[in-house]
Formats: sequence, C-alpha cells, structure tokens
Amino acid sequence: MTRFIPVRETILGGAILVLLLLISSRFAGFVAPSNLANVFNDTAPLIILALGQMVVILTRCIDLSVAANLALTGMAVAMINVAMPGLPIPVIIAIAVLLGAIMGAINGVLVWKLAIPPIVVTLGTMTIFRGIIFLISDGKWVNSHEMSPAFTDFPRMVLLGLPVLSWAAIITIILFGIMMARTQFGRSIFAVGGNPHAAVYTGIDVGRTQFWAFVVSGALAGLTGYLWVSRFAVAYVDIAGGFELEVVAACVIGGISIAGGVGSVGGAVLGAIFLGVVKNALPVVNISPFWQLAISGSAILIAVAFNARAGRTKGRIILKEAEATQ
Amino acid sequence: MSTRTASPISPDVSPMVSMDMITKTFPGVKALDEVKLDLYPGQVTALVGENGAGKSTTVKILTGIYQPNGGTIRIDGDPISFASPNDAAKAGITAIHQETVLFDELSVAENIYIGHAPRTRFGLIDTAQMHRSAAKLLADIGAPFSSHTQLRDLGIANKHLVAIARALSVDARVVIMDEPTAALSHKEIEELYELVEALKSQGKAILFISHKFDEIFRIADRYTVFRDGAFVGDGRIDDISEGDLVTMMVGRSVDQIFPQSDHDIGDEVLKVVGYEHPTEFADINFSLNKGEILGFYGLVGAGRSEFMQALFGITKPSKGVCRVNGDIKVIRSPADAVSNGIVYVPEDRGKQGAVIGLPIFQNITLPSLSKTSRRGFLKLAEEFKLAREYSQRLDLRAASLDQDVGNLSGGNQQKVVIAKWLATQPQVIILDEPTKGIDIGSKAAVHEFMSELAAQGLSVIMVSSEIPEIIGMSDRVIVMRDGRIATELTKDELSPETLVRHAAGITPDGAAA
Amino acid sequence: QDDVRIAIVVKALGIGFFEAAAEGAEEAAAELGNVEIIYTGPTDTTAEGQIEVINALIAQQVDAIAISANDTDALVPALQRAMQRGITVISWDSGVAPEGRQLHLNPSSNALIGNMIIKLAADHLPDGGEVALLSATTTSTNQNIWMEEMNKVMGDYPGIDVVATVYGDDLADKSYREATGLMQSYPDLDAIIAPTSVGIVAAAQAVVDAGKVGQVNVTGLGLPSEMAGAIESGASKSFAIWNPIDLGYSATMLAYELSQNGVEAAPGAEIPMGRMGNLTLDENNEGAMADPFVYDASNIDQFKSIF
Amino acid sequence: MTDATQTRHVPDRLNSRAARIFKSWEALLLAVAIAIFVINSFASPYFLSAWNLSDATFNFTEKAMIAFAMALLIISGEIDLSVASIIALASTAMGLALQYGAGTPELVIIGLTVGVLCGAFNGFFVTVLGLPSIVVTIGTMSLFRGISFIILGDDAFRGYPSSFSWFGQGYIYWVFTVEMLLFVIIAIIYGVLLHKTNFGRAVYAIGNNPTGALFSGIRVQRVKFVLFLLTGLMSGIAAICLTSRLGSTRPSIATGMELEVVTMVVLGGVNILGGSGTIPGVVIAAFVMGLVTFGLGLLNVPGIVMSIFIGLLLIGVIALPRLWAMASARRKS
Ligand SMILES: Nc1ncnc2c1ncn2[C@@H]1O[C@H](COP(=O)(O)OP(=O)(O)OP(=O)(O)O)[C@@H](O)[C@H]1O
Ligand SMILES: Nc1ncnc2c1ncn2[C@@H]1O[C@H](COP(=O)(O)OP(=O)(O)OP(=O)(O)O)[C@@H](O)[C@H]1O
Ligand SMILES: [Mg+2]
Ligand SMILES: [Mg+2]
Repeated sequence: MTRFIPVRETILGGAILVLLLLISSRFAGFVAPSNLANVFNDTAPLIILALGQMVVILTRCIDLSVAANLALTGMAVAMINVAMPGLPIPVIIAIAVLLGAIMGAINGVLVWKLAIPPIVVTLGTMTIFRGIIFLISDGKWVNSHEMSPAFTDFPRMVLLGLPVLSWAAIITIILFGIMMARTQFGRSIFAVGGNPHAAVYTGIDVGRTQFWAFVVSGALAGLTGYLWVSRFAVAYVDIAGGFELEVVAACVIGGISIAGGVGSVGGAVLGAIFLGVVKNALPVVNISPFWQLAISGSAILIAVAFNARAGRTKGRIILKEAEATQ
Repeated sequence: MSTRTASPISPDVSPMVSMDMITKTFPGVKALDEVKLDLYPGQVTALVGENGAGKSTTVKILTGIYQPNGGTIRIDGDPISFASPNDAAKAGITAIHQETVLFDELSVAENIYIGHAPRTRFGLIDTAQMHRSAAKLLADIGAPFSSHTQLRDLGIANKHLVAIARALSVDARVVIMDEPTAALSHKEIEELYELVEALKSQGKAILFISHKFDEIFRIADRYTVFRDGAFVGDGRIDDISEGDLVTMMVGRSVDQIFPQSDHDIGDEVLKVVGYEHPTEFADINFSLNKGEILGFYGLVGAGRSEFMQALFGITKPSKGVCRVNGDIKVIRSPADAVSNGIVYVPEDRGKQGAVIGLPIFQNITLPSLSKTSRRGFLKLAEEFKLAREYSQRLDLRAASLDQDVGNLSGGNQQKVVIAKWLATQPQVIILDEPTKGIDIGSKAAVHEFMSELAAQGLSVIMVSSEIPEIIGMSDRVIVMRDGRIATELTKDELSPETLVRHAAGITPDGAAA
Repeated sequence: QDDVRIAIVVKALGIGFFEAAAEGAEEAAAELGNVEIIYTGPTDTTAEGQIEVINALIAQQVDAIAISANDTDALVPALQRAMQRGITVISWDSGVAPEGRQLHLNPSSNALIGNMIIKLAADHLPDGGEVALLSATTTSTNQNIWMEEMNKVMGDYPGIDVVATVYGDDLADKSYREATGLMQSYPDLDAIIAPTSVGIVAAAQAVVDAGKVGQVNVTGLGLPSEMAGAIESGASKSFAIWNPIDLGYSATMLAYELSQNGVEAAPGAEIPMGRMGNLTLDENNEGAMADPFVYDASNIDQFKSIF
Repeated sequence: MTDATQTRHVPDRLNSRAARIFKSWEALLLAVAIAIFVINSFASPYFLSAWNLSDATFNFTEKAMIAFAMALLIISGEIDLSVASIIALASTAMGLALQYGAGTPELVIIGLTVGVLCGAFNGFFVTVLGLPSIVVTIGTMSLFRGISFIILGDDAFRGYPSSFSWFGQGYIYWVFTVEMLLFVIIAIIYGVLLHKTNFGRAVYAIGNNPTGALFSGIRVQRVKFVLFLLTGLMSGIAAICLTSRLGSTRPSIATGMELEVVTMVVLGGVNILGGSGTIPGVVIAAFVMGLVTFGLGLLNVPGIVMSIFIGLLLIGVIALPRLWAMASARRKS
C-alpha cells in the first residue's frame, strides 16, 4: 500500500520554502541567515504556545485562555521583579512556569471533574485572568526602566549565536518531540483524542490526560509570559490580546485536527513559523500590513480544507476485490 | 427437549479463573444475571450464546472495563476485583475485544504496546526494542505488514491481527478472544488456530467466543453456555453434540416463538437492479412483494447494513436503479426515501435510530411533522394525538410521552423507532437487526408485530444475523457474503446449515456435520 | 455634597501619560475646591469601549466630560447625547469632530508639534538621511494631524527623507515589532520618529536590541520617566513632550469654566485655565496649551522623577 | 398487542407546565436578573431612571440580535466565531456604497446582503466541504475583517445620511429606541422559529443527534446552511445598527464581539455542545449581561473588571448545579 499524499509536514515545509523564495525575489535580504534567525526569534513565543495548544487540541479540548494566562503571569513576574529586583532569573522563571501551570490546572479541573465543555471553561477563565491583571496592577503599566537589567536582558542574551528566546523555543520543540514520541503521556494524548472509547479499554484515564494537557499548556503560557514581558520590556493588561486565536490558527495550519487525535510537533511548529514568516515578510516586501489579516485568514481556510482532504479516513471495505486494489 | 446441565469437572485440575454469581445491569437491561464461568490452565473454553447473551459483557468485566454489580471473581482461588483495565492487566488477563480498540494515528507497534511499552534507562519509550518485539509478535501470527505501518493504512482484517498481537504482547496467563475470526480470511484463521494451540501448550487459560460451531468444535476443550444473560450450563466439548449445544443456546424450539400468520403476498412493490458501490457491495438484484417478509442473512460484516443504507439514501451507490411500484425513483437522501414510502429501522439504535435528548412524542413525530403541523408551525395537540396512537399500537412502556427516549430500555427505544416510521404510513419497512439487544418478551412482540404489518400489506425487509429469527419470520431469504448476494432461498429451502454454508462460503462437504 | 463632577475620560487606563494627566486634574480639583474628578476609560483603545463609558457617565449626570478620544467620528453621537442632557463636553489631547464637543484643547499647537518632531530628527542629521514614522493607531486623530503638519514643513528640511509610516497601535509589542521591521527593511535608516509615548519607548528598546544604538536615533514624543533609560543608553538623543500634568489641569479648568461659570465656547473666546493662563479658541473652537519642551541628557535627570 | 384491554395508557406529560417552568434554567436566570436589578437600584441612585435604563440597552441589543441566531446555530451543534468580522465587512461595504452615493435604503440592502453572503460562505465550508465550523469561522474571522482592512486601511468612512442614523440613534416613542424595537421583534421571531415550527424541531433533533436526524429524513446539511445564513443576516442587521450608532466605519469596528455573543448564548442556558437551549433564556441572559455591565459602569468600574463578573457568572452558573448534584450524590451514598 503506497501513500499517495505525502506527509502534511512536508507540504507545509514546502509551502514555507516557496513563500521564502517569493519574498526573496522581491527582497533578497529577507532570506539572509541573520534575518531568518530574527524571524525565528520573533516567532518563538508563538511556537512555544502552539506546542502547548497542540497537546490540548489533540485531547479534543481547546484552550482559549493561553494569552490571558501569558499576560497575567507576565504581569505577576514583572511586579515581583519590581518589588524584589534581586530575585535571580531562574527563580523568576520557576515562578512563571508554576503560575501558568496553576492556571492551566484550574482549567483542567473544571474540565475533568465538573465535565464543563473546555470552550466554555477557557472562555470564562480568559476574561477572569485578564480582569485579575487589572486588579493586581491597578491598570498601571510596568515599564522597562522599572525592571531590573537582568530581568530584561535574559531573553536577548546570545548563546551560540542565538538569543535565549530562540533557545527557549528550540528546547521546547526538542522536549515536546521527545515527550510526544517517547513517553507514555505523549502517546496517551494521541490515544485519548483519537479514540477515547478505546483509550478506556487500554486503561488510559481520559479526564486525567486532559487535565495534564491543560497543565502543560498553562505552564508553557506562563513561561512565555515571562519571555514576552522581558523581551518587550513592558507589562500591561492587554499584552498578547487576541493572541489565543493566532495560536489556534498556527495549530490548524499545522494540521492539528480540531476533532482531536491527529497532529504532530513538526506540524504545530511549521504552522507557527508559517504565520511568523507571513507576519514578518509583509512589511519587508511592501505589502500593506492591512493585508496581513486577510492573508492569514485565507491560509487557515486553505489549510483546513487541504488537511480535511488528506486526512479523510477510508472507512471499512467489504468487497474483497476493492480491498485488493487499495 | 432436554437441557444439559454441567458435566462434572475433572477433579485433578482446578480453575485458574473462576467467576461466580456475577451480575451486571445497565439502565433498563440486565446483561448478566448471576452467571458463572471457569477457565482452566492449558485449555480453551468456548463461551457460546446468542447475540446479546452477555458474552462481551463478561469479557469487559474480566478485563476491568465494567465493574459487576454482584458476584466474585477468583484467580487461583483468591478473590480479586478490578477497579480499572490496568488492574486486570496486572493480574495477567488480556483480551482481544469484539470491537476494535485501536488508534488510527499510532503505528502498529505503538498500538500493540500502548500502556506497557518497553522503557529505556531514562524512562523513555524504547522504540527500537518496541519495534523488535512487535515485529516478532507479528511474525508469529503471520501478519503481512511491518510494525512501522500507521494503523490507519491497514484494512479491517489486518487491524484485527494487530488487536491479536496486542493481546499477546503482555505476558498474560489468561487470553480472551471475543469473536477473533469474524473478520479474518481462511489462511489467517488457520494461523490463529496454531497460535491458540501454542498458547495452550504454554499453559495459558483461553476464553474463546465464537458463533461458528465448526471452529468451536475444532479448538475448544470446554464450553460454557449463556442465554439472555443467564448461565445455562458448561462441560467438556467431547461430551456434547453440536445439536445439543444449539439447543442449550437457544433453549426453546424455534416454532414455539415465531408467530405463524398467514399473509397474502401480493404484487411487486420494490425492485432493485444492479446496485453497486466501489468498496461496499456489488451486483445487488432482487424484488420485494406486497405483504412479504424478506430476510437478509449473512455473517457480521457481510455488507447488509451498507446496502440497506444505500437503499435509504444515506450512502450513494455508484450504480443501480430502484423501482417503486414500477416507477424508477431516485433516492438521494433519507427524505427522498421516506417520501417514496421506504423507511429504515437502523441497527445502531442509540446513534442512528432514536434521537436521544428529544422526548418520546417528538421522536415519533419527527418524520411526520408535515402532517401534524400547519404551514410549518407545530401543533402540539396533533403531535400528541399521533404519538399516543402509535405508542398504544406498539404497547410502549414509558412513564410519559414527554420523557427523554434515552431513559427507555433498548426494547422500548426500538418500539419508538418503529412507531416513528409506521406513523409515516410507509410501503416498505427495512428492519436492520430489529431484535438485537432486546429482551425476550419484547422480541416476541416485535416478531408478532412484524407479521401483523405484513398481514396489513406492508412489505418488510428484515436484516438479521440470528438464524432462528430468519427461519422463523421470513417468507424468502437472501444470503449475503462479502458485499454480494450469495444466494436466494425460498421458505422450504431454509435450514441452519444451508444458511451458514452460503453465508460462510463453505462447500457442502466442508461444512460441519 | 453637591460637588461638581468632572469626568476625565482617557484612551485607555494604565498609560503613564494619562495617569499624569489625572494627577493634574486632581490638582485643579483641589484648587477649585468643590470638584470631584472621575478618572475613567476603557482598558483597550477602542471607540466602542469609550462609548460604553460615556453612556455610564451620562447616566450619572456628571457635570462635564473631558475626553481624549480613540476615534474622531465614532464618539460624536454619544457625546452629542451627553450635550443634549446638559453635560459639558470638551476634548483634549486627541480630539473629537467639532459637532461632538464644545471645545478642543490641543496640548500644543499642532503646527508646532509637527515641526518639532521632524526638527528633533533633523538636528542630528546635518547631512540629511532616511527617517521613518512610528505612529499609534491608524485612527488616532492627534497623531494623524501632527504627521500632516509635519509634511507641510518638510520643505524646510532638505535631504531628510521620510521612507515609511507604520502603526504600533499604542501596543508595546506591536510597536517593537514594527520598529524592528523598519530597521530590517531600511538598513540605512537614520532615525525613527514616534510621536507617541508608547511607541517611542518600544522603538528605543528595539534599537538597543538590534545593536543599532548610534546608528538609528529614536525621537518623538515621550515621557521623561519612561525615556530616561533610552537617553542613558544613547538610543534616543532627545525627545519632546508637553507636561501631561498641566494638560490634565487645563482640561479640568476648562470643563469647570464651561459648565459652572457659563463661559461660552466660541471662536475667538479666551477662556481662563488657572495657572496656565488663557486658552484662545480658533475658528474650530480649538486652542493650544503650551509649547512642547525638549528633553535630552542635560535635563532628563531633573524631570524623570516628576512625570 | 393491538388488544385494547392489554395496552397501558401512557400519559402525555408527567409534570405540570408550572412545575416545568419553575424548575427550568430560565427561572434560575430570571432570579439572577432580578437580584442584579435590585442590587443595582440600591447601589446607584442613577440606576432607576427611564432614560438611563434606555441608554443601558445599547450595551446588549446589537449583541443579542446576533445571539438569537447564534443560539440556533449552537443548538444545532455548530458555532460561528466570525460574526464580529461580518459586522466589520458589512459596515465597510455600506461605507463603500456611501462613497458612490448610496442612500439609506441601498445602505440597508447592502448591509443585509453582505451579511447573508458571509453566512453563505461559512455555510459552504461547513456543510458542503464538511469542515468543522469552529476552524472555518476562526479563518473567516480573519478573512472578513482582513478584507475590511484592505479596503479601508487607516481610513474611515463617515458622513452617513441623517436618515440612516435612525437605526442606531432613533427613538420610537419616549425612551424606546429603534434598536429595542428590533430586539423585541427579532426575539419574538426567533422564539417562534425555534419553539413553534418544524424548522426549530429539526434544529433540536440535529443538535441532539445529527446521524439520528439524518436517518429520520431531516435534510441536516440544508438546515445547517440556513442557520449560517441567518447568523450572517443578523450580523448584517447588527452592522446597520452599530454603524448607524457610531456614524462611521472603521475596520476595527465590533472587535471581540463574537466572544460576548457566545458568552451571552451560553449564559442563556444553551448547551455549547448542542441539543438544548431556549430563546427566553438568551433574552434573560442579554438582560443579565446588560444590567451587570451597566450597574458596574455606574459605579465607574472598569470594563475589564466587569468581565471578571461575566466570566465567573459563565462558569458559575454551569458549575454550581453540577457541584450541587455531586455533593447531594455523595450525601446519599
Ligand atoms: N454499555 C451498555 N449499556 C447498555 N446496555 C448494554 C451495554 N453493553 C451491553 N449492553 C446490553 O447487554 C446485553 C449483553 O450484551 P453483550 O454485548 O454482552 O452481548 P454478546 O453476547 O457479546 O452479543 P454478541 O454475540 O452480539 O456480541 C445486550 O442486551 C446489550 O444490549
Ligand atoms: N472493522 C470494522 N471497523 C469499523 N466498524 C466496524 C467494523 N466491523 C463492523 N463495524 C461496525 O459494527 C457494526 C456492525 O457491523 P455489521 O457487521 O453489522 O456491518 P454490516 O456491514 O452491516 O454487516 P451486516 O451484513 O452484518 O449487517 C456496523 O455498524 C459497523 O459499522
Ligand atoms: Mg459480543
Ligand atoms: Mg449490520
């Protein structure tokens, strides 16, 4: 049996290459390695969040609260930094991840124990988290001059030619690659989303797996919260407003099926990079930035229509000769 | 007719697993009623019983998927209870379930090892080791595909081999096989038999569920019979004849149950010519007369339901013509079928039949809304009137007509679905496994009702996998095999052997005595 | 008991510039004695958000609304309703179309600001060069007017070339990204002019991160407290601003005069603004408060702790 | 079994009408609404004023119009996240027509047409290509607003004729606005459509069991397509009202409104997974949301803090009954 349709990731990778070629025909500087590194660095937060969202979507859930989680964690660590400028960065990061994970766990518990649909839960927590930022900050911004230099410098520190922000994305990709392929949890995620009924037969607790997926997504949102706030050197209520949809869009473009069970780390990463390239290329090739929204919308529609064709299941085959020719 | 009771158990071996007084109820159904079942090391025990006898439910209890409402399970004489499938696996029980419990997005090796994959020193899944072991298992059962294949790329039979490999991947003491050969070809079945022999020689206890008597007599050492959720008897296979086993299974003579009504068979109502589908069925030709009950028999998976759904406008045939009362009718959707007087009572009641969540009366009036409404506006009084009329005709048992159908027992749900269609006053009613999962009382009611319908001039197509039902009810029978019509039999030609022979495609001399 | 309630409606809560303006409003209230300040606004810079706030203020029958608008036109119907209910409406900082307010207080003369922003860039480019604009939202009235005014005087600065205009939506991250994009698309860029306090900080950060301090000069309008770091690092050589405290103070004074003292806002009128002197209205009922003030390394330390 | 003496009588209904109404979600929500009303009138002296309450309705009328159509869509098991973007596109189209001299009647027709076309576009992807509606409408959400950005850029359309302002700023009688009238009419139409017609019955059947509905002879895809058209149409009407109220069009118009609409629908007791929900529930939810935001607005509470209340309400009204049931189940055992 041969596969007629090449793997989704190859196609998406090809699409990105074609895109890069098109851009370079109008502006050669875009494909210079240093610029590509910049694009990657700029896309790093989206990549990290898309990986977290991927895990959630694979288990047939959705997390609309990631951007609010990111903003709340970012504000919290920024305020902690202002209050205690001496606190070392690893501690700050640990706090960010923990805070994010706790918020993810709140979503997870509501989905697991109270069986409230994930979209309702995260729609609610999304507004609640945002509101809490306003309450704790009194609506005030935390500006770069209030943050400690160590706090703002960390994501831009260059290691082996790349900033720490990029490394954070790369490490997350590697860890997720291992987690999804080589751990019991990673495989359970596919099982739960692909066939929850059968997952029960194999002794996998569906609700618990979904809970942990939310925790993972929340922890990554927390980590991104710190990276975001320190990179842009500012924290306020509305940072990353509406970013949750961009994250979901990256997953969808990357071939993660919203119905659960289908998707890959490579897909999510490429989906995020695709959006990142589009976003960074538009100003460079002198396409009005006003086109960006329509372009990413079309990309989503084309991607889902395409993925649906590629992923169409064959169903059962009864006729013997029909099976033979498949 | 004498019913055999348990024959004495040989004193030298004690059972490895024994279930005693196990009861399991579902809302509205008592699936198991104080049954017992013993499994012995190095022996194959066949569990036999009609559809819905409770065999699969027993398997699910033994593997920790369901928890029984009462009774005890012992392993080596010690009572044990399984809170989850993991507990059962730890106790050394593994199963090939009747439904495929596999994951399309994972590779074959992962499907085999999910939940108990080999680990490296760092706690990660050792994929290399996993694929090596999986390849060996696959070779043992003669599977013709690699462990790296994505499961979604496999056909049904090969998926079944994966399920078998999965069950063998744990070092289990008890291996359960729930209809393992239903989807397999002749060659694969032979290899499975060899495997069973090998497992036996390793001293494992094997529970084997099958509806095929030839294989039961070929590989089983012992038998246990359930009927309608109750234990009927057990013993050594050498001590019983096939005929006696059937009697134990069915527990009654066939003619007692099925109503003998005389109905006149009239003119041709429906004619199907050359129906064909790229993958599901081909070359279907038959005709149906007024007032006739036409049985469709076949082994599970023969493609009967798929064809019926094509006739009802759900799936699109690639070719074929359908005439109603002599006129060619194009049926593109169920709505078209209904307007041409063809209705379908599906086999999957929960998903396709009843609209669970809507009250009974709304289910009944759903396809007849145009009759109970005026210019698209509902008239509740009319709806209740219609619902009342048909629920009384079918002797529906319910607390009230505005009760959610989901709260009804399976039999009463089936009555609601039938009522829904009768209210549209159809010409042809297709009943797909109409008595599957229905208690014995309701079953008789459905049968009686079916012949009544025929007597009133309605044409009935009855798809059934139960031989007694087919023989007892049909005026004529079409047997399907692998998506084609294998033969057409008149009432006089009907016998269990002929039906099974045509359905399984066995030559007369190859069939069991 | 019967305090005069003046609502200071800002583009969005939490922005340093407006917080400082609120401080000025409180100062005016203290001076006037019987005034209660309601400092409010949406949390994001949208017209719809401001309309909901205005509706709530109308319901409370406040005496005056002084608004810095997110949209010139969209607020007009809501503000007109406020005026119909007897509420004094003025706009300040970022204006509303004339039919939606009694008067508009410009922080400075638009022409002066337009000239100032380009001059700040040109002063450090004796031989000419490429500059780019980083604005706030596409709908910010004041930004658009200043850029218009700037274009009018471009002839006075030969050799200075405006290569692009981008919008950071007054969001730090978007402004940062836009600034980074500018430096990539125009490798020879010499200056970024950001006539918005959010954009200028983000642009300075982007220049530092791109390692282009000394090459690209960030200038425009910013707050000394927020820009202190940029001056120190050299990303910005100088920038300008008017005093937001004075602006809030003046807006409050004007609102009070109109609503309590029966002053009529008409072309040519001179309206007192306490310690800030008088506001003279032009034919559009607009007036300018004061000249912008330039900050650089020589005076930044003196002001960074004030606003 | 046709023997009359043997058949049992099955009553039509078990509970009286009063009992059903009393136990319903709507009753709970109504109690919440009344409580909020009472609290508000104590918390602010300005609350109980006809003109103020009239102004307060602007907080929810436009959203509620869409919410009614969205309720039907969600009951049928689909969702449309692009409604706010449809508003933007419809408003932009009207503004564009204005530049070519269209008058009020033409503007209205164009607004409605663009709304319906957008709905048809969504419906095509969902019902013909069989794609999940949540993904499709996340895509069209960007696409529709994106087109609006392409047309308008950083510009705005203004100068709508004064007769056009009637929709969003006009009064029918005393404090009753045109939008209120539209709200009431649309609520009644959707109430009747969902609860009193065959179409509404089909919507429930599809939401509870799409396969079962198909097997019962319902044209499932056609019904869903119509529901997308209706949602588009309602977005078109909301676009007319909002554009008229603002008197101008910017591409950023109505940003984020889709989530408020969905929140309103879910708060109104519509099951986000489909199958159940009522129009009266959505009407009450609209008032609850309007009253909460208006009451808090009178206290000058920032919008973002109001949204905490809405978020808590959303999760709370679903979680509390479940927690209650779990607790009572534990007590029994
Ligand atoms: N989850 C369930 N909920 C309700 N009823 C169930 C459930 N599972 C099984 N039943 C009912 O329990 C009875 C026994 O079913 P079971 O699947 O054990 O039969 P079986 O002997 O395996 O039949 P077959 O030969 O058709 O596989 C049937 O009446 C069935 O409808
Ligand atoms: N290998 C399989 N994969 C997926 N679903 C299956 C498979 N085998 C059976 N089923 C499902 O199980 C149900 C029972 O199967 P069944 O054998 O009745 O199908 P069928 O083709 O209609 O054959 P029959 O002729 O017995 O009616 C059907 O609804 C079918 O969809
Ligand atoms: Mg079974
Ligand atoms: Mg079947």
